[in-house]
Amino acid sequence: MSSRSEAAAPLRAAAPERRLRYVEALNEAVAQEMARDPRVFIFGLDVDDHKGIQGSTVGLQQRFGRDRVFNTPLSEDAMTGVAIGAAMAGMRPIHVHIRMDFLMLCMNQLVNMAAKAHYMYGGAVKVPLVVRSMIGKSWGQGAQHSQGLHAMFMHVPGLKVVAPSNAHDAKGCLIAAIRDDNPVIFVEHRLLYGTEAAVPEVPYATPFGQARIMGRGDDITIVGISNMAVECLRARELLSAAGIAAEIIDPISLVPLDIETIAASARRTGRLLVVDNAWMTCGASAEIVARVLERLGTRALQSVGRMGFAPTTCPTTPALEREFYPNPATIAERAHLLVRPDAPAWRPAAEDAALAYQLQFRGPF
Amino acid sequence: MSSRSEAAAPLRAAAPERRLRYVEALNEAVAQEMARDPRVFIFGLDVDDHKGIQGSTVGLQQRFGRDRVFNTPLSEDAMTGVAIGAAMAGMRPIHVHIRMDFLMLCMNQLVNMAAKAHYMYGGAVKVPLVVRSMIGKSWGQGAQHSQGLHAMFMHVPGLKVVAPSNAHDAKGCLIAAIRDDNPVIFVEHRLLYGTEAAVPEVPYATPFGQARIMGRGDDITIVGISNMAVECLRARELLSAAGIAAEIIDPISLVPLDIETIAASARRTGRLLVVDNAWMTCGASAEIVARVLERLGTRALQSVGRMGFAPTTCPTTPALEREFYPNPATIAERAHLLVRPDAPAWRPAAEDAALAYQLQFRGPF
Amino acid sequence: MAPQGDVPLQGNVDVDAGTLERLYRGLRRIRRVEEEVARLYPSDKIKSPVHLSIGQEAIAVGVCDPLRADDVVAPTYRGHAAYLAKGGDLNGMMAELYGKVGGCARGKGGSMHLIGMERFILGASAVVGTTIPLALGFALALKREGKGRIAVAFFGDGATEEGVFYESLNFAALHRLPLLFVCENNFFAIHTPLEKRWATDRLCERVATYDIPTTKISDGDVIKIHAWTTESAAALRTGAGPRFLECHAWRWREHVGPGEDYDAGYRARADLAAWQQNDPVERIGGRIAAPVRAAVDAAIEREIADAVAFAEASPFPDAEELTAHVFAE
Amino acid sequence: MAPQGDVPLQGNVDVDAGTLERLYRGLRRIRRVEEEVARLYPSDKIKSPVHLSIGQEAIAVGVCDPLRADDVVAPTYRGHAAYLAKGGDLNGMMAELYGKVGGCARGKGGSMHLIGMERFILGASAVVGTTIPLALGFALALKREGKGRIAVAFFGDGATEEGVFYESLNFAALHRLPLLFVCENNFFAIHTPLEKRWATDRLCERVATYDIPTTKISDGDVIKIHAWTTESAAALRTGAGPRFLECHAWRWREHVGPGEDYDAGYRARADLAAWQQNDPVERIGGRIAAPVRAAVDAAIEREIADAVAFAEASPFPDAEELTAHVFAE
Ligand SMILES: Cc1ncc(C[n+]2csc(CCOP(=O)(O)OP(=O)(O)O)c2C)c(N)n1
Ligand SMILES: Cc1ncc(C[n+]2csc(CCOP(=O)(O)OP(=O)(O)O)c2C)c(N)n1
Ligand SMILES: [Mg+2]
Ligand SMILES: [Mg+2]
Repeated sequence: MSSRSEAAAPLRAAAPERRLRYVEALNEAVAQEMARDPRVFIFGLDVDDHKGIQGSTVGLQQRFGRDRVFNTPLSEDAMTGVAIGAAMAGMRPIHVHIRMDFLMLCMNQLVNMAAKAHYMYGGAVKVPLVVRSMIGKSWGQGAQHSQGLHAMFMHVPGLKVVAPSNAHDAKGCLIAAIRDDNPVIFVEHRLLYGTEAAVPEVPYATPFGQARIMGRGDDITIVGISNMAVECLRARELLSAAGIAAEIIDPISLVPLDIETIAASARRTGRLLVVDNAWMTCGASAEIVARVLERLGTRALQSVGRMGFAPTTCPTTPALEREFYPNPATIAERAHLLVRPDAPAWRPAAEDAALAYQLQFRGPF
Repeated sequence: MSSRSEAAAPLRAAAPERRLRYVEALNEAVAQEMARDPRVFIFGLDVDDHKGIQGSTVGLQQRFGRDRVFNTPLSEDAMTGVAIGAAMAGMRPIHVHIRMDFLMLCMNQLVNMAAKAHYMYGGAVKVPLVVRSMIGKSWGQGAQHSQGLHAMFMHVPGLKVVAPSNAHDAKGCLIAAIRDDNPVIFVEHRLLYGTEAAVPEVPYATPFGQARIMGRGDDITIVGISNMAVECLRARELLSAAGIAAEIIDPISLVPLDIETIAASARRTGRLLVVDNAWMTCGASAEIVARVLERLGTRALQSVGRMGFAPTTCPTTPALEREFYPNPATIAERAHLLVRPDAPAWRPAAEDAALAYQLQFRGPF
Repeated sequence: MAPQGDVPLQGNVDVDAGTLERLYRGLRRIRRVEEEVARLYPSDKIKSPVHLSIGQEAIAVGVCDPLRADDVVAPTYRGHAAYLAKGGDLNGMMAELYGKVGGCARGKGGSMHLIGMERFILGASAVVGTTIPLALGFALALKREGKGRIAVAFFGDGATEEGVFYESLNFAALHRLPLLFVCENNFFAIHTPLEKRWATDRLCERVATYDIPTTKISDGDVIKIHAWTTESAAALRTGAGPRFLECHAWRWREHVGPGEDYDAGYRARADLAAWQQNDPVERIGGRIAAPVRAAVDAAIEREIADAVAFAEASPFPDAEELTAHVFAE
Repeated sequence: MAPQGDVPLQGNVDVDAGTLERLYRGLRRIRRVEEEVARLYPSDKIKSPVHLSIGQEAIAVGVCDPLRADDVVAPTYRGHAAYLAKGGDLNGMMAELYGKVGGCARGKGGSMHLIGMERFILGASAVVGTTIPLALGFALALKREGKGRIAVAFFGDGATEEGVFYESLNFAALHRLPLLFVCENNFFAIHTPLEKRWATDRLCERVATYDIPTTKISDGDVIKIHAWTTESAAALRTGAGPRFLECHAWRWREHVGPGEDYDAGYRARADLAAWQQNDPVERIGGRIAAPVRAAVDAAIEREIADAVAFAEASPFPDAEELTAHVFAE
């Protein structure tokens, strides 16, 4: 699980697992589904250029042709309508956006049409649509290239929302999203693109509504969304040095949300911390905290907490951006406070916090 | 407070209070501010036609001229940009939308520009903008004319959000919004337009971030948002028949949110129910529940609950629309369950529930 | 100046007797259905706001008659006419207006969200302009399918002010999609006249700059509309790119609801009178032999009576329907 | 076919010596500042992505030189050129790129969000097209003010595909706003050429259908751009409605970042060579007396060195700045 514990892990007898980067996993998911199902197509700004959405669409046009892999004008609103119309006609579009922030240009189509069509028309149409959208972070992305806006989509009935935190789930979720008969908002964090995980070559669908416990522990339940799942795992390492065993849960899909797994864990540990890659107000973290407490009763838990973006616009300068996001050290510190409210204040040592960044999640999946 | 208790209220010695309908209060607020401040202007689809946004803009063009009161093309996105640009130039625009659902067409301008400009430009510009938006309900408004989407705006730092529930606060909040140097999303519920309250003629600003306790009680704290505040008052009447004293709180402004008043009340009553005119997932109700429990600690409350739109698209047929919204009877039933979880199930009698609809909030303000 | 790409109509277009009768039946049927809706309205049996097309029927009928059954149309919230003209089920429409489970959207959509996928009628939207790009997406699928099917997007003059309209024109032309753009220009968006919304009325000329051939028909002549569609549809089936039609029309009644509102003062009753002079129902009806016309009329009345009876008899949806269809299974 | 409303430029436009020197200084200054930014880039001192205008300087300089100090410009995220040409503070820009509190946006905005309200430079946006209607709103305020001030909206070819562009054209023309629309057509949006994005290149013709006079300048000649702006600005100050300019240009470097990317294969180095032949910095520079030119150059180098020193010396913002400016007080 961690760089440290791994060193001690027993060698496996099985064949060496195949490892892929997150972008490669996305690419493979699309390629396999396009090969399987001629109705699948992928389009959006920059999908067919030489950079191919950081590699996630590279080679697809050569393989599947210009009719099924194509660039568009800068017209997010109409292009989303095109995707919805094509989906209603029986095709299975994947619409790619290099920043989630740009979804604000097609909210009308997503909220007023995609989310509602199946219901509003009494079941007469389906909208099997995947909207891939990237969250930016670091190096001056700033106010308009960094937003995690999944809460807005979670708010509206009729949309599914998934935010896989590793290459394995990226492939499985994208395949599941493509096969799903509903619009799925697919959230990809830019900093995850380079991360590797074991990714089986055979196509597989990661079921929505099933959270993954990424690390067991009895002292506190920490839910991490999107790349915050990874940051939470790092925090877990730091906490273990302080003798605190944190259970880390990656919900993977936010709609549907596997509240059972989260609530069961929180009931056992008695403490819940939700760490989101987004603002907290009316965010996924508010929803998870409220839903767990409604379900378990307030008295079931000793303490709850939320972390997310600072309640401010994202600044470009690294001096402030650093303070904008939760990180392993601040997560560990907060968890420590929830577990030992009366203990003296504790922070992980700076060098441990730095070391934590070497950790990558390696399963089990 | 209620039609019943009112009959017994002592006659006042003071001059009879002036009563206005909600739309008249809005109209007066705009007229007074336009007279006071030449930078104020109001525009949007249908503001200058004979219906004048249900009366709320009638007469303004005659009085202030076509330069300051004008209709627009159907171009929500650009018109919002126009409002923001004019605001940056020092004007104080009021942009009117006859349905909140249409804000989905200008989310880019509201979220990526209006909310962020002051911060992203290091304080160099201000965006004193009011966005009036109406929530529809009843009589077949359906999927795309009924949404209360305030949670999406609450989510984004830099936007203020207010949802006055009566004519008095409508006037005061609109004046405050016009004078505010920030973008304010102003939420108006269609069914409130005809309701009357005491509205002083003199201009006054209702301070944001100050909730109002609309009715005192010791057994449960019920927070009602927008017209749900009125429904909650009706539920309070019904509950009082069952011997339950509910404290009803209207937050009035959602950003900033007066969490102190809500938390203090909930701490005293030990129970919190939040009733929103919106979906619950990642909604204002989730936020209020989470924030109160973070603040007080989970153990401080015996029970919490949320009510809002059914987790579905809004249907047109009254047979289903009826089930879509919380109403005084369902609110009372839920509150009863939270207060007396072990008592036999209770529902208000149908005729009492019908009678409750005669109730209007009459202050104190 | 004639805009580039303009498609002029031949001087004297006309149609054969069979077509004439179909056109009459189509016009009269829409007129009478909507009059019936208006008549029923005060009874409170209709459960959603209605945007009547009375006076504008020629566009839907002229465009839909030449279409193949498997062609696709995307109507607007003012969509009764297009729904009916494309063969939408009248029972399903009436029950939908009644909010009954027998409605084409099971009572969940109402008048603004009619749908008839079995007749390739896309669902309408209450948000102006929203369905234009949907029709584009459908047309993209039809192009890939390669069976010569085409799509039609209907929209009002107001919708052409929304940015999505231009984005859609560009994409349709870029991909040479088999799509007819049909603008129903009734001069008003709710109560606001064109002068307050359009910088100029050079719409066709503008659309032509996308290399989309355009035509403007200002007299509401159903025969001309029919001829344009016949010719355009044939061209599109063999791979010609999209085409654009602007049709002037007059909405006889108020924007929403069953009545008239000339007393409101935003437009003149004299204009109504001029358009009524030219009423296509009467003009085409006058060219049909009286007994034939009487038989058509009678059949329409029976169909309407049946539809009303169907709607009355259909139950309201059960409470469980509330949460059905949020997600497709 | 010449589109209606086209504003032809006089055959031989030219400028006086003082203007020539100002133009040279403006061109050279932007060129050198951006070269310096590119040089510094690998040092990791620049703290946000940079979209360089190298090769496109003539548009910003030709448009901004004739403006009054109190006229307003709205640059894009590729905005260093317009910011500098309109008189934006170089120290503030450099410190902004460094993420320092002395930056024009206190380090919170970075290269994509330069602002200089004291010089009436509106803040730029990283979302393409977003600032076009903002310029409109500013122009509306200027029109009400009635002092003859005008506004300029800069945007790329890609931005003209966004619906908001057409909504903006319509509104500007409808209200006869004092606004110049300036399209910097560099043929690419990131790596995607016009052919994949534009159904036709009849952009000027399309804009003209709003009764907005249009001009297209294809050779990047700063003198022509200057002449167009001089004439257009004068017209706007006396109440003429908006005007539109499309300028061809070549982005010499990669879309974002300091380098070249001709090896990527999406465009040819030969095209670069052609545009470099025509480099306005050299063309105008060649018309300036050598000693004058040398003095100008030297002053620019000093200014740049000072700005870099300023940026280096300026501190990063304190942590408390994180939550300052969320709301205006
Ligand atoms: C995006 C949007 N903005 C505003 C409205 C409110 N509205 C409903 S109908 C209408 C007028 C539309 O005019 P037009 O497109 O000409 O169609 P018509 O009603 O004349 O058939 C408006 C503004 C809406 N439904 N959607
Ligand atoms: C609305 C939006 N869509 C997509 C992007 C991603 N993007 C950034 S720059 C760019 C190209 C814009 O091209 P153009 O307007 O021609 O300007 P140029 O970069 O050529 O100066 C794109 C697509 C964006 N920033 N905003
Ligand atoms: Mg119209
Ligand atoms: Mg470009």
